[in-house]
Amino acid sequence: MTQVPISWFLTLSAVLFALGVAGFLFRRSIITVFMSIELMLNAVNLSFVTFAYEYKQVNGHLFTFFVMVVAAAEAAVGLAIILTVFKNRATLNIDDMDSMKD
Amino acid sequence: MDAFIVITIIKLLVIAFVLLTAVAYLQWVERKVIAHIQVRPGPYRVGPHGLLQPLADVIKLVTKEGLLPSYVNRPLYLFAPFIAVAMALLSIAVIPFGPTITVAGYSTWMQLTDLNIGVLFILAVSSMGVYGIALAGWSSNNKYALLGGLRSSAQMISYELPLALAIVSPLLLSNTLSLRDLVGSQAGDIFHWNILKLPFPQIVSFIIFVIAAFAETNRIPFDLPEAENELVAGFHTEYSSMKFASFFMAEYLNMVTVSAMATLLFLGGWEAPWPAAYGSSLVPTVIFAIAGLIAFYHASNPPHKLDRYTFAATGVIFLIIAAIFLAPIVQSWLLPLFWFLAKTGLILFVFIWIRGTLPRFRYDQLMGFAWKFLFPVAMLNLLVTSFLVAWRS
Amino acid sequence: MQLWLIPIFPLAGFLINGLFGKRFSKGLVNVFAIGAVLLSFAWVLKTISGLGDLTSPYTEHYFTWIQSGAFTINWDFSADRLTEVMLLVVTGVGLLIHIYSIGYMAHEHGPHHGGYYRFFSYMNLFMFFMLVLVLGANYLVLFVGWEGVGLSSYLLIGFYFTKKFATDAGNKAFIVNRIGDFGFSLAMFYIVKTFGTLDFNSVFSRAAGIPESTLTLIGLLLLVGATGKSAQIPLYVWLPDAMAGPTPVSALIHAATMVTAGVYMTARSWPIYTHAPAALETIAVIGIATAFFAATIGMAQNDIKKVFAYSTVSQLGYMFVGVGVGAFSTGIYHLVTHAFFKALLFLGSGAVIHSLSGEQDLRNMGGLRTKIPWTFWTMVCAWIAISGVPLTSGFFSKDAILLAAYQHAPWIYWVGTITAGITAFYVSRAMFLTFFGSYRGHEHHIHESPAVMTLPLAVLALLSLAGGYLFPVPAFLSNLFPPMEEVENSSLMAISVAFGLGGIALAYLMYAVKPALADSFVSGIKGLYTLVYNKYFVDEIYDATVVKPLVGGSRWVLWRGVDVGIIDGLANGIATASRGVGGVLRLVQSGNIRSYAAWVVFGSVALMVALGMLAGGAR
Amino acid sequence: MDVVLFLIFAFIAVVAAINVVVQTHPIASAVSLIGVMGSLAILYLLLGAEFIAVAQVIVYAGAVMVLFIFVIMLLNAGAEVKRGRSLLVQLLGAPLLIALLGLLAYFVQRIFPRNVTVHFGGFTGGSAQAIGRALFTTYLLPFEVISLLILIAILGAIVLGRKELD
Repeated sequence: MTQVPISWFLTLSAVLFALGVAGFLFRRSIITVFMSIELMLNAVNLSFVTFAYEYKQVNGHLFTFFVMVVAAAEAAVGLAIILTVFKNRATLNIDDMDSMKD
Repeated sequence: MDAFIVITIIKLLVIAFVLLTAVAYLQWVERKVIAHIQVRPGPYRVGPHGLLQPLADVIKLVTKEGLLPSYVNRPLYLFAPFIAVAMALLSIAVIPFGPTITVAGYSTWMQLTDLNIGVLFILAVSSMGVYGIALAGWSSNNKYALLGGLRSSAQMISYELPLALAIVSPLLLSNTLSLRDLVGSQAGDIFHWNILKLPFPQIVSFIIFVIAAFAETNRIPFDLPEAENELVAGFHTEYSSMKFASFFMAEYLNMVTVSAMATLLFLGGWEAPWPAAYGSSLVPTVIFAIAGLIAFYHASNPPHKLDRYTFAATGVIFLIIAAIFLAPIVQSWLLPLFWFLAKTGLILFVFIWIRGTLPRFRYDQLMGFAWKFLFPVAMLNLLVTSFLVAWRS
Repeated sequence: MQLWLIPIFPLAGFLINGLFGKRFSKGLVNVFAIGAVLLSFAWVLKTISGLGDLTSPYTEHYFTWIQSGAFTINWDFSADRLTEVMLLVVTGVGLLIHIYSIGYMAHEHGPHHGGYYRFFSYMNLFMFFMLVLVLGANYLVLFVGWEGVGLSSYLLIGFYFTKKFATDAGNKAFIVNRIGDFGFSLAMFYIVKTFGTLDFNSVFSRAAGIPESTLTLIGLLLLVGATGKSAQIPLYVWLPDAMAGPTPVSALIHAATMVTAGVYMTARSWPIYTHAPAALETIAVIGIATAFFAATIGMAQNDIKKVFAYSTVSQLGYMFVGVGVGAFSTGIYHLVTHAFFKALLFLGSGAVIHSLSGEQDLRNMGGLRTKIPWTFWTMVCAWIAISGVPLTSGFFSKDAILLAAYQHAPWIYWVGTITAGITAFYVSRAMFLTFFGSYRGHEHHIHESPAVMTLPLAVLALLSLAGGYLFPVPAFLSNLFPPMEEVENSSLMAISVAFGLGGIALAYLMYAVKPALADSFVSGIKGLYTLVYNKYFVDEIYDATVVKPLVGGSRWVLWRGVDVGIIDGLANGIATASRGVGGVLRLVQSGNIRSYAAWVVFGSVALMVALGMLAGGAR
Repeated sequence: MDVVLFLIFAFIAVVAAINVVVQTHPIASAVSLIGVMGSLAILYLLLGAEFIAVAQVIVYAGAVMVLFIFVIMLLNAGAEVKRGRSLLVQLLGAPLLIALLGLLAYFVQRIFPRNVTVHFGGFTGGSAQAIGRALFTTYLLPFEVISLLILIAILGAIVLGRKELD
C-alpha cells in the first residue's frame, strides 16, 4: 500500500488541533498561548486542504488562503497588543491579565 | 528512473562544487576589486596575484578552534548557521543556468529541478533565511548580537515587500511562475528582456529589486545588522571558525542567488542580447581572444619577473577558451552558460562596486527608505504595469 | 427642463454660506446668497418660457424615494400654470427681499447675536424648501417642503436667539404648526388608504369616484394643516408673535410666501374639495371669520409690525374665502397681489424701523413723510393697493373674491366688504400715525435707507400698483380650475370701493385732522377696546384651556405617574433582577482566559457527544 | 513512497507540536512551531496544494513566525513563571483534552472510510493559476474584504505601537 488513507491526514489534523488546545490550556506565557492558536489554525488548514483533495476542488485551498491572511492580520494586531500590555504591566503571564473580570 | 537519479546526483555534485568554489573566489574577487578601488594591490602573497588566497582562507577557517561560549543557548546557537547556509543553498536548486543539453544521449536541463512555482519557492526559502540571523543573534545571549539579530529581522521583513512587489511586475509580463518559462518568454533580442519589454519596460522594478536585494543580503549600504562600529560584529559576534564561515558563505550564496534571480527575471537569463544571426555567438570568442592578447602584451613587458610566464600562460588559456567557444558541439550549451554567467557576474560586480563606494545608511533612514519610498514606488510601478498589461490583452 | 435646478441653487447657497460663511466677508456672503436666488429666478424664467403653453402638467421623475410593496413614492417635480405662478412669486419677491436684506442686515455682526451669514444661509434654506413645496408632484414631497419651510421659519423667527421672546415666538410657531401638520399627516394617511398613492395626478383623476364623506374628511384634515401653516382660526396665534424675527423674514415668510402655502395646498387639492362641498364651505366660513376677526384686532395695535401681521392674517382669510367659494383662481390672484403689497408694507415698515434705529411703536413715530420720502411714497402705493382703491392691484383681486363670494352667499360678501373697510381704516391709521403729524420720538438721526433697500421697495411699489394688469392670474389659470361664471356687477364693486375709501377717510379724520377724536372714541367704547386691544384674550384662553392642563397633566400624570412610577419602576426592576442573576453568573467569569478556554473545550466536547448520540440514534 | 513521506513529516509535525506545548521557553516553542509549519507545507505538497504550501512557508513561517520571534527577542521574554490560578484547568484540563482528541479521532475514523486515499499527483488543481482564477472570480468579494481587513490590521498595529499610547 503506497497510498495514504485520507483519514490519516484528518487524524493528524485532529492531533495537532488537540495539541494547540493543550497549549492554550496549560501554558501561561501569552506568546506561547498565541502560538498555540496559530497551531490550531494550521491544524484546521490541513483538514481544509485534505478536503480539497478529497473533493478535487480548489475551494478548500482558498479557505486556507483566507485563514492564512486572517492569521497574518491577527498576528500583527495581537503582537502589537502584547507589546502594549508588556509596556504597561511588565508581565507576559496570562493569569495576570484578568482586569476584564469586573 | 535510474538515469534520472544518476543525472540528478551528477548535477547536484557539479553545481555544489562549482558553486562553493565560485563563492570562495567571489570573496577573492571582492577583495581584489575593492583593493583596486582603493588603489592597492589586495591579496598578493598566496599564489600568483593571490589566486590561491581562497584556499588558504578555507584551510584557516576549517582548522581554527571552534569556540563554544558557555552562556549561549546551545541548540539554537549551533542550529542557526546551519539554517542560514541551508536556505541559501536550497534556493540554488531551482535556478536554471541554461537550456536543455544532451550528454551521451541523455538530455537534461541545466538546472537541478524545475518547479512551476519556482519564483515563489525562492521567495519562500529566502524568507526563511531570516531565521538563521535572528536565531543566531538571540541564542548568542549577547546584547550586540541580539540587536544585530533584531535589526536584521526587521530589515529583511521590510525589504521583502518591495522585493516581492518588484518581482510581480516582470511576472505579469511573462505570465508564468516557472523560472525556465520566464526565460523562454524573454527569448529574442534585448528588447524582449523584461527590463526593456513593451508595454512597460521594467527598469524601475529592476532598480527596486536590486536595492531590495542589497538589503536582503545585508550588503553595504544596508549592512546595519553587522555595523561593526555600533554592534561589534552584529549577529555573528560570538561565532568563530566554520560556524562563522557558514554565515559568510550564506551571505555570498545569497548574493549569487539574487544576482541570478535578477538575471532571470529582468535580463533574459541565458538569452543573448541579439540573435546569433547577427554574430552574438562570436562575442565570447572575441572577448576571450582580446583578453588573451592583452595577457600577451603584459607578458612582453612584465611588472615582475615571474609575470613573463604567468601572463603568457594565462593568455594561452584564454585563447584556448576562445577557440572552444567556436566548437559547434559545445556551443549549444556553452553560449547560454556564458551569457547567464556574464550577466550574473555583472550584477555581482555591481554589488562589490557599491560596497567600495557608498557609505552606510542610518537605521531609521533604512526603514523609512523601505516603507516610504521603495514600497510606494514599487506599488505604483506594479499598478501601471498591470494596467498596461490588462490594456494590451 | 431640469426643474431640479430651481431649488438646487438656494440649497447650494445655503450649504456654502452655512458651512464656510463664517470666514467670508459680507460681500462674499451676498454674492452666494443673492446669486443663488438670482440664478434660481433666472432658471424659473427660462423654464416658464421653455414650457410654453402648458395645458397639462409637466412632470420630471428623479428617483424612487419609498417603495413598499405596491405602494411607491417617487421624488418627482411637476409644473403646471399654478406652479409657475407660485414659482414666479416665490423667486421674484424672494429675490427682491434678499436684495433688501443686504441693507437691512448690514449692521448685523458677531457670532452670537447677529451672524450675517447665518441669516442669509437660513433665507436660502427657506427658498430651497419653499421651491420644493411648490414643485413637489405628490403630497409627500410637498410635505417635505412644508416641514422644511416650517423649520426655516422657526430658525428665522428665533434669529435673535439671545432674546427670550424671540425663541419663545419660534417655539410657539413651531408647536402650533405641529398641530396643523398633525392634521395634514392624517389627511395623507387617509389619502394613501383611499387612493393607494400620494401622487397628485392619480389622486385627483380618481377623486370623482370616491364617497363624499371620505373626501370631506380628507378635505377637513387638509384644512387643519392649512389653517396651521396659513394662520387661520383657530391656529393663527403664532403669526403675530412671529414678528420677533428680522423684518425681511416677516416680509418673505410671514407675508408673501410661506403662509400662503396653505392657500396653495387647498387650491392644489381642488378636485378633492369640489367633490366635498361641506369642506369647501368650512374653508369659506373659516376664511371670512379670520378675515373679519383679525381685521378688528389690527385696528387697536400699536406695534407697526403687529398691525401688518394681523393684516396678513386677515388677507389670508380673504384668500381662503376665494378658495372656499369655489373661485380658486381668485384666491391665487389675491395671493399674488398680496405678496406684492404686503411684502412692500413689511419692507417699508422695516425701512421705517431701520431709519428709527429699531423703534417699532406707532405712538413714537409721526411726521416721517418728509424725512424718508422714498419709503413714504412707496408705502403709499401699498396703502392704496391694500385699501382697494380702484385700478390698483389689490382692488382687482379683492374685488374678484368679493364678487365670487356674492354669487356663493351674499352674507360673506357683506362681511367681506365691511372687513375691507376696516382694513382700509387700520392701514390708513398706521400710515397717518407714522408719516403725518409731528414727530413724537426721541431719535435725531433719522435717515433714508440706502438704495439697496429703496430699490426693491420701488419695484414692489410698481408691482402693487400695476400688478393687477401685469399678472391677470384668473385668466392665466382659467383652464386649470373649474370654470366660473363671468359676472360684472358694478354696484357691488362700487359698494366695496366706497367702504374702502370710507375707511381711509375715517382714519384721516381721526388720526390726521383731529387726533383727539381717536382718544375720545376709544374711551367711549372702553370695554370693547380693551377686548380688541388684547386680541380678544385668545392667547390667554389658549393658555388656560390648552397649555396649562397639558403642562400640568404632563407633569403630574405622565412624568410623576407614568414615567417615574411605571416605566422607571419597570426598568429598575428589570435591572435589579438582572443584577441578581448576573451576580450568580459572575462566578463563572473569573477573568482567567485559560478557564474560559476550558469552558469552550467543555462546550465543544459536550456538543460532539450530543452529535454522536444523535447520529447513533439516527442509525 | 507517499506513506513514507507522510509518516516522516507527520511524525516531525507531531513531535514539533508537542515540543511547542512542552517547551517552557517561548523561542523554543516558536522554533518548534516553524518546524510544524514546514512539515505541514510538505504535506500540502503531497495533497497537491503547491501554492498553499509555498504560501504556508512565505506567510506563516516567513512572516508571522518572524514577527513572533521578533517580539520575543524585543521583549526578551524568558522562561515562563509557574503561577497558575485556574483551578478549573488544573482539574478538568487533561480529561477534557483527552475527551476532545478521542471524540475528534472517533468522528474522523467513523465518517471517513479507509478506501479514500491520497497519492502524490492525485490532485493538480492547486496551482497558483487555479487559485488566482478562483480568487478573482468566485471569491472576489471575500478577497476584497480581506484586503480591507489587512489594511485595518496594519492601522491597528500602528496605533497600538505608537509611543504616546499608554
